[in-house]
Amino acid sequence: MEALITYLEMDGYAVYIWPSYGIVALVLIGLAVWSVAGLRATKRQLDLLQPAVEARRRARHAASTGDGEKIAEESSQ
Amino acid sequence: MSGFEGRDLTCIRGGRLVFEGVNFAASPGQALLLRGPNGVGKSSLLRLMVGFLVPAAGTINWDGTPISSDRDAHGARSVYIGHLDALKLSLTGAQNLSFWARINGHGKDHVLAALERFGILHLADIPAQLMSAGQRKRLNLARLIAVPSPLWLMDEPVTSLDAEGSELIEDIMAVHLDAGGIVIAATHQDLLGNRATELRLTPVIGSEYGDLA
Amino acid sequence: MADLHKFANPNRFVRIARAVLPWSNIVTALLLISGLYLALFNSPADYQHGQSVRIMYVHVPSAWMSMSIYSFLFVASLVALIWRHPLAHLAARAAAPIGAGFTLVTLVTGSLWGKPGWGTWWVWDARLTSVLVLFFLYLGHIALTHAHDNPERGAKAAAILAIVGFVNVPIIKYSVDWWNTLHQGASVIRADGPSIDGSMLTPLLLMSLAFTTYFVSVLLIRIQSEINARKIQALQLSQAAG
Amino acid sequence: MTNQTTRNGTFAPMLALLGRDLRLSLASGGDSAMVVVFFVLAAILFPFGVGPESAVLTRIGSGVIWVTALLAVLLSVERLFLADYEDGSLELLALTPLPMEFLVLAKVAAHWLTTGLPLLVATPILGLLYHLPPAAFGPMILALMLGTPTLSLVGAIGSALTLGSRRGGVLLSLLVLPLYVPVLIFGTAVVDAAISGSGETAKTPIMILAALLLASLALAPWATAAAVRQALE
Repeated sequence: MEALITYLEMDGYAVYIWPSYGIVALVLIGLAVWSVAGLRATKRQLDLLQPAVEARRRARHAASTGDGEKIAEESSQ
Repeated sequence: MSGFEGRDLTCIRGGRLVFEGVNFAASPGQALLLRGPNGVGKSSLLRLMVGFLVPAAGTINWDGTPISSDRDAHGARSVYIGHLDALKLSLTGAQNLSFWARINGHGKDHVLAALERFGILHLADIPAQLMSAGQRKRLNLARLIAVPSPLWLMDEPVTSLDAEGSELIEDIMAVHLDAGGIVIAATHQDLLGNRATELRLTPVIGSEYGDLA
Repeated sequence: MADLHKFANPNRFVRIARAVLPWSNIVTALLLISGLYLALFNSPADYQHGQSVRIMYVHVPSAWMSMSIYSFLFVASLVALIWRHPLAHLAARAAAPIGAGFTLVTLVTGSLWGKPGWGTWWVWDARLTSVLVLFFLYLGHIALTHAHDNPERGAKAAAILAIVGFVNVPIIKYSVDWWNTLHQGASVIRADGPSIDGSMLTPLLLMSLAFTTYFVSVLLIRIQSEINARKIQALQLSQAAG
Repeated sequence: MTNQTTRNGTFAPMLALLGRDLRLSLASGGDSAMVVVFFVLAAILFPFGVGPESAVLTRIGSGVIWVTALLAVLLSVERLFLADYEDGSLELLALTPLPMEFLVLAKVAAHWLTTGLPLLVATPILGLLYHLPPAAFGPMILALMLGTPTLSLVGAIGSALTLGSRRGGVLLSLLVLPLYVPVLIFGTAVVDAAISGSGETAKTPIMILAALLLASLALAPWATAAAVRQALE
C-alpha cells in the first residue's frame, strides 16, 4: 500500500500530473461517447423516418400508376 | 447551335433533389416560360441558367460553349430580374439606373430612354424611397433597357405590376424578341401568347435522397 | 435505392467505415494501454523537470494532433470546394470538434506543466500562445458551420474559412514568436522540452500514434452520423414537399 | 443584337461601385463619424480602468489605440455586403462583366475611405490623451495607414462568410479577430520601437506590416469573392 501512495505522490507533482491525465481522459472519452450517442440517435431517427417515407411513396405510386408514371423500383436499403 | 440550351440538368439544393434530367433550348427570337407548382424548382432552374447555382449534373451552353467556362462573359450577356428590386432607397431613379449601366460597362445614354420606355421618366430625380412598389418594380425592369443584353432571365416579372404595367412589359419583351433577343421567365401568368414555348417542371417522385443517397 | 445519386455514394463510405472501425478501435486501445504504461510507470523522471515530465507525454502528442487535424481540415475543405465533394464537407465538419478537443487538452496540460516550472498557471510562451489562437480558429470554424440554417451553406463558408485560416497559421506563429522574443522578460525561461532520450521517446511516439488512431475512430463515427443527419434532412424536405 | 459591352477596362465599373458606396455612406448620415466616435470613446475608457498615471498610459497607449482601431474596423465591416445582400444588389453585382474580386476591392476601398481614414485623422487626439511622445505620432499614423486596409480586407472575408447567418456580429468577430493578431502585434511594435529609441528598429515591423497588406490584397479578394458566390447559391 505504501508503495502505491509514494507512487501516486509523484514526488509532489501529483497535483499537476493526475489532473493532466484527467483532462485527457475527460476530453477523449467525452468526445467518443458524444459521437457514438450522436450516431445512435441519428440511426434511430432514420429508422423511424424511413418506413413513413416508404409508405407514402408506395401510396403515391399506387395512385399514379394509371397514367404510366415511371415505376420507381422498390428501394432496398 | 446558336442560342441558349441546357441538357440533362440535375439540381440538388439542401441535400434534396429538386429536379433531374431537365432539358431546355431557346434560340434568338424565342421566349421560354417556366411553369409548374410552387417549390417544383422554377427559381432553381432560373438560378442555374443565371449561373448562381452549379448543376449537380448536365451542362448549360451558350452558342455551344458551357456558361461555367466564362462566368463573367455570361454575366455580361444576361440581365437577371429577381424577386428583390435591387434599388438603393437613398438614390434617385436616374442614379440607380445609371449605376447599373456604368457597372456593366455601358454609358448613361440608355438610362433616360429606359425610364421613358417604362413610363417613369418623371421619377428620374425622385429618391427610390418615395416610390410605390409598382414604380420600384418598373425601375428594376428598366434595367432591361438601360443595360442592353441579349439574354433576359426573369423571376415572376409581372408581380406587383398593374394591368397596364403587364401589358407594357409584354410589348417590351416582344420588341426584344424581334431584335433577336431571348426571354426566359418563371411565371404563372400567360405572357407573349403563342410566341412563348413552355417548359413544365413536375415534382420529382420518390427521390427523397439528394446528393447523399 | 431506386434513384441513388452517383455523385457521392456515402453507402460505399459507410461500408468501408464499418469495416475499418473495429480495427482502429482495437489498435487505439492497444497503443493507449502500452503508451500509458510506459508514460506513467516505466520511464524515468527528468533530471530537470522531475516527475512533471510525464505531463509531456500527453501535452506534446495533443499539440501535434491539434495542428495535424487543422491541416486535415484544410485538405478536406480544399477537396470539398474544388471537387464539390459533399463527403469532404462532412469530414471537415466531423473533424473540427476533435481538433478543438485536442487543442483544449494542449492548453490545459500546458498550463499544468508550466505551473511547477514557472509558478504561474498561464505563461505567454510563444508556442502556447499560438495554440491559444489556433483554438479560436477551431471555434470560429465550428461556429460558422452551425451559423447558417442551411447546413450546406455553413459547410461551404467554413471550408473557405479553413483555407484562409490555414494560410494564416504560419503567419500567426511567426508573429507570436517575434512578439515573444520582443517582450522576452528576464523571468520567462524558454519552455523547450527536456532533451528527449530513448526511454522517453517511445512513450511519446506511442501516445501520438494512439491519439492518431483515436482521431480516425471518432472521425469515422462522426462522419457516419453526419451522413445520417443529412439523409434525415433530405427525408424531411421531401416529406414537406409532399 | 450583340451585347456591346465594350470592356473599357476594369476601372470604370470599379469607380462606379466605389462612388456609389461613398455616396451611400455619406447620404446615410456619415456612419464613418460613428466609427470615429466609437474609436475615441472606447480608447477613453481605459484610463478609467487603469488610472490616469501618464507613465502607465504611455506604456499601454499604442496597444490601446491599436485594439480600439481594430474593433472599430471590425464593427463597421459587418455591414459591408449586408445591405446589398438584403436588397438583391449583390446578386446583380455578381452578374457584371467585372469579376467579383475587383468589385470586392472597390467595396473594401470604399469601406477604408469611410472608416480607416477617419481613424487615422482621430489618432493624434488619442496620442495626446495617452501622453505619447511626439516622436511616436508619425510612426503610429504610418503603421495605421498600412494596417487598417489589411483589417478592412480580412474583415471583408468575415463579413462575406457570415452573410445570411443567424448571429452575424458576434460570429464575425470570432472569425476575424484571430486573423487580426499579426497586424496588432506588428502595428504596436512600430510605435513601441519609435518610443523606446532608435528609429532603426521600427523599420522591420513597418516592412512586415506592408508585407501583410500585400498578402491580404492577394488573398482576401479571392476568399471574399468565393464566400459571396456561395452565399448567392
